Amino acid sequence: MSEQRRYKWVGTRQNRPDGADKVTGRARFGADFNLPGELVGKVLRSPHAHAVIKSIDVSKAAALPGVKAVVTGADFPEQPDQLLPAGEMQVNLRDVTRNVMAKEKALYEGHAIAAVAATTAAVAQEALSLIKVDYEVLPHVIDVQEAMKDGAPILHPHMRTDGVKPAPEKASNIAKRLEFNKGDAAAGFGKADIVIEREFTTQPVHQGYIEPHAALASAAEDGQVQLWTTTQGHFQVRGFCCRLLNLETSQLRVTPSEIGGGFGGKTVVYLEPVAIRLSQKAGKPVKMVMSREEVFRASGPTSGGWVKVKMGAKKDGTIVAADITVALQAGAFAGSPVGPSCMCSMACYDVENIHVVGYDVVSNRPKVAAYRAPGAPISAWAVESVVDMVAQELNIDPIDLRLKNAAKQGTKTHYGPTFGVIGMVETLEAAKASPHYKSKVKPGYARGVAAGFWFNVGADSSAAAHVGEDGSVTIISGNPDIGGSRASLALMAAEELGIDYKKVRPIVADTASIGFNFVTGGSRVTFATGLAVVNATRDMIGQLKQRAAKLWEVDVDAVVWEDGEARPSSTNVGKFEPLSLAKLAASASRTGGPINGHAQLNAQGAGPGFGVHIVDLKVDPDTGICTIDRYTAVQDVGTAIHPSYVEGQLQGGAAQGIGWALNEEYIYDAKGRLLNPGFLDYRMPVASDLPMIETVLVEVPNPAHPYGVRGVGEVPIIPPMAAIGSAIARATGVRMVDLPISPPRLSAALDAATPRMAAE
Amino acid sequence: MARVILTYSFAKQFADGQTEIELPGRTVRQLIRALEARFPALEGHLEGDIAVVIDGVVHQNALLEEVAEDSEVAFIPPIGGG
Amino acid sequence: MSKTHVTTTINGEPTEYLCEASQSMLDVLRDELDLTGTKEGCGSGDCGACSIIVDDRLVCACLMLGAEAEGRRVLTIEGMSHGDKLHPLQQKFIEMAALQCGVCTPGMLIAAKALLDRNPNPSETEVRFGLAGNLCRCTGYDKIVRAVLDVAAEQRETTR
Amino acid sequence: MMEAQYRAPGSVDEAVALMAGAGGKGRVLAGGTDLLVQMRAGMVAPGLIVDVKRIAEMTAISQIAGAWRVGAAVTGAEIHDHAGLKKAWPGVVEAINLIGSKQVQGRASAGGNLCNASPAADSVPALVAAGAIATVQGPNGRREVPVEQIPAGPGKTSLKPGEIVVSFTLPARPAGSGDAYLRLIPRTEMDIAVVGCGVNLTMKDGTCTAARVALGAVAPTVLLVEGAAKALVGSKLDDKAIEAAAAACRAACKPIDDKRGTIVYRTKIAGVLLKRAVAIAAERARSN
Repeated sequence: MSEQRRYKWVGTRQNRPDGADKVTGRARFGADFNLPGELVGKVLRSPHAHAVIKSIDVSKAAALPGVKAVVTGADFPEQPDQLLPAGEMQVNLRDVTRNVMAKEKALYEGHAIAAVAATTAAVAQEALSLIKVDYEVLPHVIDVQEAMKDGAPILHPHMRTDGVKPAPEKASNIAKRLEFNKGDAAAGFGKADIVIEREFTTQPVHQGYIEPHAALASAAEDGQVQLWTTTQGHFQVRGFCCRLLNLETSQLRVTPSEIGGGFGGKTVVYLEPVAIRLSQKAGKPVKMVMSREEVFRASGPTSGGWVKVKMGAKKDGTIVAADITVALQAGAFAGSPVGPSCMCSMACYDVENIHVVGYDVVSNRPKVAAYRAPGAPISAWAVESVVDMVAQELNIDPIDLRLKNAAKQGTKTHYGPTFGVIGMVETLEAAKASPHYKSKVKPGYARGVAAGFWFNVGADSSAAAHVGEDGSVTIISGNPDIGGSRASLALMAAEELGIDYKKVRPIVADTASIGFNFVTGGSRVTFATGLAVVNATRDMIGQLKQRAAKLWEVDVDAVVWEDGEARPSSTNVGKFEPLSLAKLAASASRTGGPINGHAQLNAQGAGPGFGVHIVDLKVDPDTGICTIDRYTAVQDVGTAIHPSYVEGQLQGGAAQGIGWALNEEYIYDAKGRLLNPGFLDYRMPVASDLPMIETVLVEVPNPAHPYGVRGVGEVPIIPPMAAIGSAIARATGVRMVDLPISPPRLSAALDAATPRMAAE
Repeated sequence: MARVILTYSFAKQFADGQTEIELPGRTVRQLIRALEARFPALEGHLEGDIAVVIDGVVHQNALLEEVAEDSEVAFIPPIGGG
Repeated sequence: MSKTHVTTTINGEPTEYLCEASQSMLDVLRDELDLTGTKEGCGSGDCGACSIIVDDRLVCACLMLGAEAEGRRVLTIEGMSHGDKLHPLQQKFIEMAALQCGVCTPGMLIAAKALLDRNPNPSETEVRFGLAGNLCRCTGYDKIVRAVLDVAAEQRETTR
Repeated sequence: MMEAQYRAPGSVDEAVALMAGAGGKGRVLAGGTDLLVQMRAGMVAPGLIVDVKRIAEMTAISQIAGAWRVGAAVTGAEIHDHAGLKKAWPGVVEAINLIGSKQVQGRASAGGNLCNASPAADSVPALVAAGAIATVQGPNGRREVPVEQIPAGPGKTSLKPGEIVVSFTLPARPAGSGDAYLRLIPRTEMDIAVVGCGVNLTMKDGTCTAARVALGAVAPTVLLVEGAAKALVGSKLDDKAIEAAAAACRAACKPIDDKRGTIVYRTKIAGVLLKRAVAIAAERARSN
């Protein structure tokens, strides 16, 4: 903590630059943009989980007065069946275009089939009802294990399981098989004193951002297109839309609105290409906003999964072997986060023998999208539960057991690389030393602990820094601010410049106003875009020093930048009054023109993060209701640039994990229709469900960043499920293996464990 | 010689099951070329949808990055994030 | 199509508008009056993003017809500050980082104001239940609850 | 597409006349917390919306000879703030106050909750346990109906075409009476009852002399469980009597498996809530 004071601004809790806009309703989110003469676009969605689209007759809808355009899958050009770069993403464009608008088949209930643009919402709605779709309903499959079975309804007749040698000839819903190995798991189990084996499941959960998807497109007759949309990455939106609609990137300018939450779910396109296509056909701007129901039915939740864990340990607590199988639902198209799920599963631990197999499985559900540490929470739910079972069985404190097996510098992971400097041990020790863990568990309550790991990412960022005529500074970058990144970027720029934070104004620029920026995702912005901002600011400082050198007629090496002004590097240089930013700005025109700085980079070296969560809860044995009394999230956060927003990431991630653990799930009927597409029955935590969420920020600076930044947003969603499951196991003696641990499910499990009560 | 590491299934599919291979190369691209020369089946599979970990540091897209004599270079599935 | 003519008071200003009988107050605010600070998160009263105060009662604008505002007093987020001075809750939300993405914030602030207007001395539990109708997916509510409790404490201090 | 009309009459007579004139296309708007959601979802498309919140009789709370009369359109928030009603019928007030969030409380009414005819409506088991009588007015004048006779099935009522629920009357009852309502929801707020249980007791010298028990969300309509009441009346609310009442509740359940709960769970919880609600009602009865 004392180290933090090295900085004047970094590590302080300043008001965010967009604060006033966001507390007064001024800030404009996706649905808040309008253009004169805009039309309302609406989507017709499949009522079937799986059906061949034999024909679509839009003639009546198109003839309805007020309808200006209708589009179907035929309006979107076919795309190659191969992975291609779109922006910086690798995607199968054949699948992306089909997810945006179905072609030959509807693959899930809610799949977009057609869309209309009309003068009013009511006309658009009526037009949808006039579109006649001739479906041939096919058998469907929802569950991941069912989808893997022989004889399951096949979603894609061309799909063969990748990663299997020899290549299979038969079509399968298993898109890919992955395998990781370290040592010899079978031999490892031979050395174990205890072996525990369990199967776990999770249900798909939605990111649950409060702001629905929204887009406003304006296509001009000359081919130029403007788009306003709520997204985690407007450059990604540009990339996808240009690919799907055969536009040049220079023809499409995308302006991001303020974004009302994303958590990974706003890194792909849904409405955007449709709004553009409708606008192109109608010759007018088209605005589209999803209803909450559409958000649930048609935008990506994360995978549900099935995980089998076998773990062996010696009496002293040494974990000697783990064998893990992970099967994740990808939704209707291949591409679940099964890779990271497999890799993260045992990443917290230094274990000699590890074998992990993963399956990427399609089924008749909406295509999954990223959600905070994609895939990791699912395998961690299983692995961390089993680690807790080992601790229980051996009567070892769960943090001590983890310390005994903790990954550290030099640990070779099961997926290949050897860890450099990491903070798992420090995080466990901080958890052990936390006021929460040191406190006694209240009578009637029980305590659970679990850990989590995420890689974090860097990737492409661009930034610019401009000095205004009065010496105030504008920082321009291209990442939508989803949780306070303007503040953290401005803090780093102010620190570099040595000027007041309030003199630095950070701006989120559109795709035409700054170079490429990868999505706001993977907790990369403060790290990677932060690095770009620091470099752009340093570039600008270099110029400021040059201007001072010119004015003083000295060599530029004789000028230093300190506390917001150019100073002679020593008395030998000569006696010069320091030149402030304001003074240098005032004379800029006479010393060489405007003073700007730029930087572009592919940031490498995002340091991995570890988290440990502690929960105290009680279970009402009569109802199966869990009440969380105390919760602490401990995490290795690198340097907390703005501690409040770092704490906020830990608290928000923990809350989402608590929802995942206790109540959130997609519920389907026998026909494959989603039964709970709303906030009433998709039960995200409300304020009265939660206690305060205490945080412990373990600051192990990341050497790859000038301020030691490490991504912090992913890790906190990983530990909550197993921490809660373990606390419940310790409270009741019943180990839950299926999420969510909803009251009916827990009650049934408790009753099954005590047959006498059930018989009553 | 850098130590190149492939995941188990990737190695089984394309590299005769070899997960650790000592190879000459001063950049990631040189290592990829050397790998492809030894395992022709690998061609085209190392420059697309893959992350590269050089001495414990994850690179989302790496091609020209320099690697040291004793570097460990692992090719792993790509990593996104929320 | 015959529209309903409504005369009402919004954020202290006498306001007139025409609306369709089935048009919600939320749609009137956003589409007819350009008061887009009030957000739509669900349209079914389950998220609280469209919270407004009508005649001193907290309601969801999506669950009220525009026509019902006749003769009422409506407060939206746009009317919460006074001139160039933010309401203490607005100021505290900024200072304590009680928002991340900010889309639930207008509704959350209106609900918090309604809570403190009726109960200047709420317990943490009362704040949590008072804001239970407002979903926030980013913050885990911790900093929001703390900000509201802080404002309440400060206001008690100043009125003492 | 037919665009709806909106009217806000000042009297019940006027409202009834408007409904009669709408030829079955009229819908009463009280709090609107169900109606607007249904309109948005396209489930209903009324030709006429009759807003009853400007009718004095439907928005007033009054006491007449020990009985309480509560207008059908009085909002939950107003009921919450009414100290007299809260003291007399804490269970009924709690039940009404459990309908939705603070925002919903600012609008929702017991009349709307009843007429929406959800088996899971929170206010209804409490009103049924209280022995509340609904005053209903229609084209053929006024009639008094016990609340339990109004729901006819999910989304259906026994109201005749054009009839409006005007108010509820909560009867006067002897000293030593108390009521309670409990529901089970997975979260702590913002949920629909998985099971609801209303209990209304009168105690004299430690013995239960009168009881009414009602259950919600365990059958197509809210149930008045007479077997449970019988088990309690005449007892000292000992464990045996309460267990017998809980067993009667479980036996009365005819629930379904759905996204909110299972048959097994709902049946079990009906017994659990009965026990807990009896304990609260008895405590209130003793201190009254």
